[in-house]
Amino acid sequence: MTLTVHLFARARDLAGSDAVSIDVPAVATVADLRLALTHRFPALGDLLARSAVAVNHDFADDLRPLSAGDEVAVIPPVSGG
Amino acid sequence: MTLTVHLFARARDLAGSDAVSIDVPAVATVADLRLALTHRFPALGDLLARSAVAVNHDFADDLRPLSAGDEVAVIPPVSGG
Amino acid sequence: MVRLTHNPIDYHALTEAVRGPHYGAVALFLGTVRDLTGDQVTEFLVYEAYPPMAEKKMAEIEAEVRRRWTVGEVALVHRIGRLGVGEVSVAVAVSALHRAAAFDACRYAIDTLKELVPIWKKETAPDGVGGWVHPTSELRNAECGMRNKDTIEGDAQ
Amino acid sequence: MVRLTHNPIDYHALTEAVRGPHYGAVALFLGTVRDLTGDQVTEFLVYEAYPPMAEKKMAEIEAEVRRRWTVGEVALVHRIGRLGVGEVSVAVAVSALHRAAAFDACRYAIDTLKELVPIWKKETAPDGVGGWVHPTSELRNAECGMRNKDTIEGDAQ
Repeated sequence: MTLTVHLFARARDLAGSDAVSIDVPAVATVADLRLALTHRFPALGDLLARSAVAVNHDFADDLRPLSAGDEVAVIPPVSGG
Repeated sequence: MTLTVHLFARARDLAGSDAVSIDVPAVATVADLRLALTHRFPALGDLLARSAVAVNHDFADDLRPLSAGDEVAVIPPVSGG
Repeated sequence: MVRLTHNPIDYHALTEAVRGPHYGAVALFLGTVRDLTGDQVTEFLVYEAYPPMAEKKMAEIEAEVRRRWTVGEVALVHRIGRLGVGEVSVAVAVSALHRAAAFDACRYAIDTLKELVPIWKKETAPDGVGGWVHPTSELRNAECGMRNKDTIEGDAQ
Repeated sequence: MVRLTHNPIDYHALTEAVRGPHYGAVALFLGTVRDLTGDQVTEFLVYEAYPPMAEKKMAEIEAEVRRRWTVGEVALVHRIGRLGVGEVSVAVAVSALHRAAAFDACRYAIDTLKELVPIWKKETAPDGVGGWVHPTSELRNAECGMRNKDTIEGDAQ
């Protein structure tokens, strides 16, 4: 399935886009998504490893299954306040 | 010597005055002043026991010597804020 | 900056006065007149101070804050006189580089003010009954969560 | 009440909104743009958010504050977009019966916001150099006193 992944801050700058389409297997987890992102955007590597992934506006661990239609985002370490 | 003692809040209400003249020996401490106040205003008793005495705008313990010209005050438990 | 005032406290101006380009954090505390203390209704309060000593002790609190924390500006203002429900009785504003110092200094200042500064409040209920609040030290030490058990002594008028 | 806004934060209105006759204490925290981070000069900051998630996390913080403490009103507002030195980036206002709850809740809210809410800042120096701030977790956990060692990654333009 194809997921749209939202990117922010330096992750967006490194990927060159604020939203990218990523193909993952029909049965996939956040770990699969991270792998696919790493292959597609090698420059994201270090920052991606330090970033969280959010699914439908909640933080999601690597085991979290993904479904078509999920809103997925890469959340680099935050610096609000 | 004669000292003017300032009284506040319920201590003033009990003494009926916001400043009273109190005679203490020429060599006297805060303890002597407390004793003289107790004799002069028996109604102050309980509250005086719970009150601090200030000399020249600082809290003073019972051993503190008093001098003519000191500004003395009875400070009941405070409730500002 | 420390001050006693008979006028309403303009905490907005006070907060603006402590803000500054070097400081990334501001903490403000306001004490306001509550309508209820436990089940006791308050119609208004009267705050009285021993002014020269109160201002001296407030200045000592500011000095101690500056000794303990790296802060920018510090403002402690207490109102005296008659205050209606909802009015601001005390404001403490502190700016600092970072939030930990701003919070800690602000809290120390109001905690110490409530413990040491010679200011007293008299509560008056709608039926005219009331009295000076002179907390016992046990209650005073038990912190603000226990303030509604403060001793109210005597009946006014 | 939680909100992201592109407009200057009117913290005075926010504080008035949390005040009320039942609450004897109000704590307000303001985060403001500093001109210096260590020896690095800041000319302006840009804050970016992932808005739906940021507002959801802010609402969760308010809910957790209400679960942990007995508070009156809670307001968390974060500004996004470009902010000059001295401007308010975030405001947290909490009213409560007593000061301990107001302080503790206010501090929990800003601490948690800085840890969990998807908002990022980009620093820009007068020479145009700058970058997104993405703290390492060690530094993030070391609290705000260490914020000036945050990692600034990359150069913008």
